[in-house]
Amino acid sequence: MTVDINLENFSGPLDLLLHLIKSQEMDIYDIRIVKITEQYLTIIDQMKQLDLDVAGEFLVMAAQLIHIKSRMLLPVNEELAEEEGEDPRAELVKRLLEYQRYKQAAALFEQLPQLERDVFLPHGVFEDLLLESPQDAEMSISIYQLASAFHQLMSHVKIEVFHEVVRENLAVSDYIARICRQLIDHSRISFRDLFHTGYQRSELVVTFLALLELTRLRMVGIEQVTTFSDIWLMRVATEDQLHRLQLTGGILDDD
Amino acid sequence: MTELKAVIEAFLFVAGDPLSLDKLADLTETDKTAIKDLIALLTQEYNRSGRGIHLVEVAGGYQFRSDPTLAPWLRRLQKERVQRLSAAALETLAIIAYRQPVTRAEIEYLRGVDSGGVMKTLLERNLLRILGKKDVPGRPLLYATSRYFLELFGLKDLNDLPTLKEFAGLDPELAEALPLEPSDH
Amino acid sequence: MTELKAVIEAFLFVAGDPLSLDKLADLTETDKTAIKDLIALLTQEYNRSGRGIHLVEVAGGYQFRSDPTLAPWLRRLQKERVQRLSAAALETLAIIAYRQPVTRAEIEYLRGVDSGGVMKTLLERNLLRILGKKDVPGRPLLYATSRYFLELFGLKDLNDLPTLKEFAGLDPELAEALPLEPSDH
Repeated sequence: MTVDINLENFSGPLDLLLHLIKSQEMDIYDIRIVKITEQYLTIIDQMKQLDLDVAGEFLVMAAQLIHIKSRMLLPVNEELAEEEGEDPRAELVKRLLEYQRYKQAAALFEQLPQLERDVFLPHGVFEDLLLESPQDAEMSISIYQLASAFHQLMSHVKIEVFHEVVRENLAVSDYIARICRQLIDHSRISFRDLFHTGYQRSELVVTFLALLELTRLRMVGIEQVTTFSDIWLMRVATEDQLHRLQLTGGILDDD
Repeated sequence: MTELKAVIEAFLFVAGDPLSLDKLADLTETDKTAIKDLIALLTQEYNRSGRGIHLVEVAGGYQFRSDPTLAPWLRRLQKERVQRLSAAALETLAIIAYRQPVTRAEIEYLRGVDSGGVMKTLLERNLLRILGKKDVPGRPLLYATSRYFLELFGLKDLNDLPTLKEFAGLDPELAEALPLEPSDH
Repeated sequence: MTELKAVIEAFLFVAGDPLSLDKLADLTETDKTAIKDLIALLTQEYNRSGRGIHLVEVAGGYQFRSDPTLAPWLRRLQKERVQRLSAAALETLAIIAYRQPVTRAEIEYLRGVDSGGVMKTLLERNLLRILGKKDVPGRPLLYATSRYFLELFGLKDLNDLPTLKEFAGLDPELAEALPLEPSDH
């Protein structure tokens, strides 16, 4: 049998099995297990020969197929049959049928008109929808968002806990100058980029104060598209103003 | 009465999110039957051919949406490319939609593959919600589809999911496994 | 031609912001005179009495807006807009949920910022309760989440709160970053 099958095209072993069954025009209720097992193993072998990673799930299924095959090949022993119940293929058939059903459902979903792909809402509205909005609850946050917020925070704190603390005298003006320099180069900077990961807490605070000052002076605008998305700083000042601020560290002569 | 129709039209336009009959009744201090009639009238007016905006029933409410046949034009206004749901994501979503509430283990048994990554993506895209924990050893989390899932696919409610009739007749046991009662949202 | 009118209607609806003639000509690959005529037609249709949405020329472009005379009605909706928790509030609530009972100092240590204002908001919104005082010098107040917090998130009790480990299970990368023991400071 020639196989030109790429496992990556299959979402899992059940998907691959379904494909084999269909391409052999077999009846799903009466799978010729010997033939299917053989084909399945050939594919796995070829993948291995090509040095391609075969996901563990595909190997688990291979073992299950071999097990079913061996049970099918055993002479029918009535006692055993009673003990082990029905057809050795039964569970697999059930799983395949069920899987097939969801695969079909997925195909139907794909055809439904999807927001932002086929159907559009006024801009802005759509982004809001990304937050869970149960109609009668006054708040729209999912438990997942809550847990992720905690997780994110914890992963930041961890880094900081092991940070060596050196006391420094930090001047807001130095950080104003620093932000100005960045704004001269870029008209838009992400809020996140402003805070270097190596910064200590005091540096974070001073950077933030510098940013507040620049906002107060209306040298930068701050923009956030949706509630939790990245915050952006937009250059509002002219380059000339920024150069002056950079020199004076936040003191703007009257103009 | 004309006035009230205009008010409903404006509410739907301004709200953006789907508004339910209850909500509209509340906002307009009118009884629901009257509103239903006016919504039917508006729907008729909007869903005529030659209109670019349609009035649709979705996620338990009513909402203005663009006509799907105009999508090729409207995509021009799109700033970023939409991330399409992968085959794996759609498959997982289908299982959760038809079997909710389900645990991760049940999903993985049905799909035959590890589904942690896909489920994380679906959670991040707010297509799932967590319904608590299942009362079995280990107390695994129970997953269901969110209201936004209905909105994304333009479904009225969970009863509006495509019916899988081809397979429903085959195996009574499997058909039973399909809980299709409307869920609480 | 009807098609083009629908396309323009949909573009104006989806854009939200005013679209200029030039922009519309560009998007529809049509000359401006034709568009102008269609806009005139649409304006006529929308600005009839009994409509809640008007098509107006504004800021060098065209835009759908609600009929100004309906403002008293529409303000009702604005007032009821879903309140959203700010990122800061969410973060603080998350700390309290997972670490309860905690003192304000502990929260501020974790967040690295003063959290008095946020905590006040959370208390006002009934998401927190005060559990008493901690038996340490200064006897600071101990905070925990309220009953309403559970209701809001659909949790039976605090054991229902998903552990970070359960989410980490969805994503192996997360597992490494976990979890931090309560820090003494």
